[in-house]
Amino acid sequence: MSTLAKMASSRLFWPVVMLLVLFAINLVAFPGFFEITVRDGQLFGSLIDILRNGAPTLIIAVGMTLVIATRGIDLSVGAVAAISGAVACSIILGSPDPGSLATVAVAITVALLISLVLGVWNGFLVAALGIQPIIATLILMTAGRGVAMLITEGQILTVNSPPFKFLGSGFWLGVPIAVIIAAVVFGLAALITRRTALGMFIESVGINPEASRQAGVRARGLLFAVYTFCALCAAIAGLILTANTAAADANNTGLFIELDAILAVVIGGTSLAGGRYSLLGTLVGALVIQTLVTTVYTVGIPPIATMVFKAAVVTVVCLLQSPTTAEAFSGFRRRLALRAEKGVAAS
Amino acid sequence: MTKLLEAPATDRPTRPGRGTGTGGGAPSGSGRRRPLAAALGLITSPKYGPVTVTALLFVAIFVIGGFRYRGFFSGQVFLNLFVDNAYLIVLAVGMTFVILTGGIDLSVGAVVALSGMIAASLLQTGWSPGVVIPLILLLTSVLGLLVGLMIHVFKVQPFIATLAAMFLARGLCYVISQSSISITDPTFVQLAVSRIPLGAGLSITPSVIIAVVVVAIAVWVLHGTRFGRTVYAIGGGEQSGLLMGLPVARTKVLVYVISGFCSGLAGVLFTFYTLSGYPLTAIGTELDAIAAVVIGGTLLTGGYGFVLGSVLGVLVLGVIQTILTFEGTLSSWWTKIFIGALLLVFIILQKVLTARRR
Amino acid sequence: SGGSAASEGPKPLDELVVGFAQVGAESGWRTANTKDIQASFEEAGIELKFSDAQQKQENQIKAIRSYIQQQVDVIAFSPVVETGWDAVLNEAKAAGIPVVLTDRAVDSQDDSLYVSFLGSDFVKEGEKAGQWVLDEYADATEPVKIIQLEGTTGAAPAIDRAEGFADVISANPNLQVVASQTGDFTRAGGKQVTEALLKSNPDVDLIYAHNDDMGLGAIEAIEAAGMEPGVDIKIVTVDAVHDGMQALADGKINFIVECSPLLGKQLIDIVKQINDGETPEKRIITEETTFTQDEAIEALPDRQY
Amino acid sequence: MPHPLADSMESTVTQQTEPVGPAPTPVVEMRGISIGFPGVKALDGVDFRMFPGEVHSLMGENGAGKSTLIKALTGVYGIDAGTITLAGERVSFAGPAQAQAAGISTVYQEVNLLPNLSVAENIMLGREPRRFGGIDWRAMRRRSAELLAGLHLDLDPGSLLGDHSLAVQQLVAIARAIDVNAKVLILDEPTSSLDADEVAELFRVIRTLKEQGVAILFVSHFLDQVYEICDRLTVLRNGTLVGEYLTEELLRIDLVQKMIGKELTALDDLEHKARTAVVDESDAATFVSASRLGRRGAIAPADLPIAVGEVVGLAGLLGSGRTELARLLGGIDRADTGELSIHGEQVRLRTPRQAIGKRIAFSSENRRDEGIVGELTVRDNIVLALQADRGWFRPIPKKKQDELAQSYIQALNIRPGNPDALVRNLSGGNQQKVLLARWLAIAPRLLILDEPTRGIDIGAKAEIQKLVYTLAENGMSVLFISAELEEVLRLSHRVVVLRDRAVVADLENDGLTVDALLALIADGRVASDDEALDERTPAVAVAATPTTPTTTTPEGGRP
Ligand SMILES: Nc1ncnc2c1ncn2[C@@H]1O[C@H](COP(=O)(O)OP(=O)(O)OP(=O)(O)O)[C@@H](O)[C@H]1O
Ligand SMILES: Nc1ncnc2c1ncn2[C@@H]1O[C@H](COP(=O)(O)OP(=O)(O)OP(=O)(O)O)[C@@H](O)[C@H]1O
Ligand SMILES: [Mg+2]
Ligand SMILES: [Mg+2]
Repeated sequence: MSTLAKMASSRLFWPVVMLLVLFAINLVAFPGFFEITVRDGQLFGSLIDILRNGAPTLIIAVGMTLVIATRGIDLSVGAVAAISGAVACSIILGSPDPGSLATVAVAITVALLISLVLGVWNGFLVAALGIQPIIATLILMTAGRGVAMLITEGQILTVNSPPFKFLGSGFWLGVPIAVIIAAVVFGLAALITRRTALGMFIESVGINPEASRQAGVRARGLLFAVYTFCALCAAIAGLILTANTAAADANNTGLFIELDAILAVVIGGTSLAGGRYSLLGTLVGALVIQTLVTTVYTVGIPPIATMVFKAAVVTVVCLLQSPTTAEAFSGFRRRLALRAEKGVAAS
Repeated sequence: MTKLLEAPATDRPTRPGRGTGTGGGAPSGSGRRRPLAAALGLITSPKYGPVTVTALLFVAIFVIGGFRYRGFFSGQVFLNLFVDNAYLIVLAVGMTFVILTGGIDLSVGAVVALSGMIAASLLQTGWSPGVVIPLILLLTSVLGLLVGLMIHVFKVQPFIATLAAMFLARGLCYVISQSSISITDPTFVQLAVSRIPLGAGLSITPSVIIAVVVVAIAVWVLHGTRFGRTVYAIGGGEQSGLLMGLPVARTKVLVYVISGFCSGLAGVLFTFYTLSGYPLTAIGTELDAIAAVVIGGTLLTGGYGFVLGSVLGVLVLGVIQTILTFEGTLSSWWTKIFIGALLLVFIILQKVLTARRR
Repeated sequence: SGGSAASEGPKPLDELVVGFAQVGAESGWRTANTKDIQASFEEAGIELKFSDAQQKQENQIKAIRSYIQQQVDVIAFSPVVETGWDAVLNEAKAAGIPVVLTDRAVDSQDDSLYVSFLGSDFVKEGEKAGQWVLDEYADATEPVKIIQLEGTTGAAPAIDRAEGFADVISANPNLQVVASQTGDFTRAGGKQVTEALLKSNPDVDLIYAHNDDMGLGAIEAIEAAGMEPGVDIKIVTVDAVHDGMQALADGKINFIVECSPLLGKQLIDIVKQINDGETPEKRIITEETTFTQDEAIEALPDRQY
Repeated sequence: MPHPLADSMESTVTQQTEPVGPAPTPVVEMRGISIGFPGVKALDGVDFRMFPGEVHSLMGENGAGKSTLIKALTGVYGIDAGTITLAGERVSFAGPAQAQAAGISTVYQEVNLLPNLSVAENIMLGREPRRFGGIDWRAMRRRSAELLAGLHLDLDPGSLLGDHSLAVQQLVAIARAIDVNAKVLILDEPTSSLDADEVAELFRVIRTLKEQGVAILFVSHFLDQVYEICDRLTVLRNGTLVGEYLTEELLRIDLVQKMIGKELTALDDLEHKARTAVVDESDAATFVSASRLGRRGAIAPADLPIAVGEVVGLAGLLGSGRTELARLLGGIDRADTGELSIHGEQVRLRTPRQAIGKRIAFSSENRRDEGIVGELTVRDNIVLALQADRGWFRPIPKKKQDELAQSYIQALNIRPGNPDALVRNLSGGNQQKVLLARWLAIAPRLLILDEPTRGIDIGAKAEIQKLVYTLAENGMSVLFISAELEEVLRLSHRVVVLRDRAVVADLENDGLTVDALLALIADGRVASDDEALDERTPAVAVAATPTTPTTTTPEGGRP
């Protein structure tokens, strides 16, 4: 009972419950939902799809979690994803040997380096100039997509490069590469922030910037690092998204992904007011969002009702997660217990 | 909990009195200052600085545009900023209330679309505009109320609560109709096409008048009523406001009702503008409204800012758009890059000019 | 200059100014459309004022107003949405500036507001696709399971292509659309939707995608599921962009209905006609065709986009 | 639930005649109040009552539950058990607004006002004068100017509250509270950042209100103030009631004993070791030396050498620039004139981090905004500065962190002693101790303490004073700022006096008296405010005629 109560009081309880409910709905609509088969040495099944398709959102959400923990927000991730995809594809297309590993390595490296520049740019606006994060990153959100389209000239750049495609739809030891990359990014972020003092500094700056400054925390450098990391995450996600269809679509790659990422972070229990963050929560949040998308497809929710369905799920999760609801629940439980006690006394 | 998207430390004047020369040692003795010093003081003051600078920059852009493009520097081009952006002004007014409390409302764009859809579909089935418009305002206010309750009672973060409302409103648009519906109701058409002459060949539309009235009311409410001051109080410190015995709960919910109402009204003005309802309309308009408010000098953390600043913010966005059309040769991507660049130049100038000696 | 061109007789071409308000650059198709128009005007030596509305009707209205103010000779635009143009078009009419619609129509009752509408008929495109399916499965005895990948919910092409298709295939009750889901006109969308739908409907026979890109995404998903696109599952799409044609030539797509973005030449013709004081035809349907695999192999070498 | 102490209390109190005020029934009566937070029982069956026309004090150590009891009364916290009656009527407030409407006016412990609004609004908001349905701004300014004048505060009501120092903000909060026609006025540590003059003003106001029959609850850790103004005391310890007493019948020593539950000796030790030890002030021993260090609009250029092992006190009225000067030394603000040298070597402190690198620690007076990081744990708050100094990639091992936290929790008696508790949930005084621990943890060579004993109970205060004493003995330099002059004198080898944001005197503390200091501080005001000062200084007796300071070194007037 007490462990159950403890679980129920965790911020992650309801999101996890929601995830399970969504799984159950899928299972009803499609009994083979949980089936995972091995086909040509590769894992295959709906759950694997959810993990693979959710990987880009998760990767961005990891970066976003750290940004949000510092009281910031990064709206430019979608544009950065589009730019990195566009850069990589145009390099691969422009090279004489698109299929070679070296070409792809160069393309990926350049794309990631450019994202670092973009991240530093965001960090500069936020940390050095002190512009409010939402506006600072709105600039790159708008202009960045323009830059991506400039690179592709508004066309979809289709590349025929097996090593690049491997990034999006390949498998290693049966596991999709995208999932492995996401796991690595997630693990590294967790390791770096929790095994060093970085996590504490990020939280401290997010909670009370002035007190942190006076305690000697270098908030400025920290903000630079965090925005740069977030842009790097966005670029990695952009590469995966692009490689998934082997085509750079500057218009649509990562469109609205910032909303999904922020939603994942918040469902995971991190407050947009900054401070304490939970990467594990973000993982759950990202899974909830991707499962939601898949559910819409498997259950066959008509496109016109999709948005309403999404609204309902988000609302329900938020309401269940609310401290008010928790209080109401515990009050109810107490009253039940009281009644039970009285019953015992009466008998 | 409710403070969203807080600016970094440098944005928040924690100890503004220190080392600025304003607010100096002898507040009582600060008599007449020289006009230049006064102007400088206005620019660097934490309260009026951003708005003043925004106004100056707006004028500067307008003048530069006038030199660069033929026919730009005219009264009608200026008035068209209001004609074309009346709905955005109303949206920005509602958004200002919300942001002043430290919240945010992402649903406004979708609600604009929704009220357009409701208007178009009801008018199509023969309802009278006299019923339809109040009904829309009522419905969007109720939506705002629900969002407000979700935020206040259930402590859901505004970003998320309004995101859910955005999904809902957009979803309802599709449910009403997937395709666009045109409006042929004579009253609406009349309101859409009629022009109010101001003399000298200048004219405005009824929407502009409505927007101006909304702005005037908002200014009065924010600066002249207890409700308005409580809005600022919540942005300054919700906990403190609560301990001071201010009606925090009611006010916090009400700002979302106001934002809902303004979105509904903006939606109606938008239908005057486009004479149709279309489920995909006004996507991303919430970002325009937020940008306008922030450019107008309101802090996203709440507590500091003015409605008139937000109006200026809308005008700035409008003038950027006007420059784009006058430029007339930009390809799609350069258009985006150009918007971003102008925004950047603007914000950096604003920042540099309001920067206070540290 | 001014809108009085018609009354003053033809102007030399290099004095003509045409304002074009484009929807945006939301797809490769649209970009090809923009490029073609810009190139055609350059070739014809007519000045083109171009504005990009970023998919927003209000921006387009602003652009048209600004063209009226700048007193261009002709205004051309691809409406973001069909409705709501009466006010601004009336202003253009009052200023005496002729308006040409490209690509998409407006639903105004008053058809004197524009001179001509040049563009495809989306419903007809859907019908063409449906007709091919109808013919292909003319003698099917068992139900044929179809998945439809819709365009962006609410977009006119998506609605019309679905409508035309549904109309035609209703002739054969064996043709069943078992799932219809939006893929937002993107490859990634097409891939993800197909991936999920293939899990719950593994025995699907045909996929009808509202554009090539979603079809290309579907191909990826089908291949990943270990099936052969074009054989195990047939694919019909609309647009005929280069990548789509390539896939058709490779046999991964079975049939494409063309929707040509190359409106530049025809638009120039209309502008010239107006300048010469002639009245162009009210409705000009773009010259479009359909492609099978063989036709695609033949056409591919000189495809421009 | 009757409290175990209830009976004994009856005997100590009820038979005594009500000391002041004619009304026989209590205006506030709380019975059996219990409040629990996760992990702590903040109040356990506490009884409390107040009579009209009395000044009542709530006494207890840090974390005893004083603030919680107040918040229970005004509806900020819901109570788990117990009843509250107001003027004979059962009440249960859902929030401070209701309590205020019912006639309870409160100044909470941390200044809870709105920095983004004007002073006038902060005073009047919620009951502003109206005109034509809107706020009557003019009347509002006029009224608040009157109220401020009532506290002898010369302040533009239109100025932003955030532009003023904490002390001024505290006065504004008081002005707000006394404006209401309240039956009950609650002041939770209102004098923590006020100097003697301001306290005198406040007491004058309190006396007036008391005469009007208002019941006043006054919480303070300053025993002198309590004994001066209060009629009765209620003592809490660890969330339980110890008893209710008449002030005049309870000896201070007994009160302290009741509060802490044991006898206090630390303080006496110190008192006897008068500050006579002479510090080596040769150049070699000077740790840090500021020369002509200043900042425009904040503090006039000032000289300030501090020797190794020396405690330098800063004295001055509020707004005299003590904090400003200290901030320059701590690297919080950048100096725009003058130089700073450490061991003779010239340095520039651009950020707090650089100062920390030089082992200079600055503990801010504004603990809520500039000190604690509320959502972090006690442990994280303690190691924060040390960790920041080491850099992020050299994390302090978990075990080391625990040891560190545990040792300071013990040394400073931080309660609750759980290193995983969120600092936000600690009582004000305990938060201050955590802050102190943070700075001690970096083993500073110069420790700048701006109001370190604010809000700290008498026992802890003595501990901190002893700590400062010992640290200095062991070679640490300390810059000590406190509104309490006795404390400054008790600890400092030297006292630097500021006025109008300039250093006006630098005195050797050999036999320096509070009177002499006060005279020096008040110099210039004495002439006009002579009588006022005379009866206004409660904590210390002031000579009617100012003694001229011996070593005045005027550094120019206002910057
Ligand atoms: N919101 C809260 N959550 C958890 N614990 C709390 C909370 N508020 C107070 N406490 C705990 O309740 C106890 C009493 O705190 P309170 O603030 O009433 O002390 P106090 O007597 O006012 O002390 P001080 O003199 O330091 O102000 C403390 O142990 C504190 O940690
Ligand atoms: N009586 C007053 N009237 C107006 N402003 C005041 C007054 N007292 C202080 N201030 C404000 O306080 C600020 C300087 O206070 P500062 O904190 O430096 O002084 P201090 O000597 O440290 O005093 P304390 O810490 O006790 O407030 C200035 O910004 C000034 O505007
Ligand atoms: Mg307290
Ligand atoms: Mg001070």
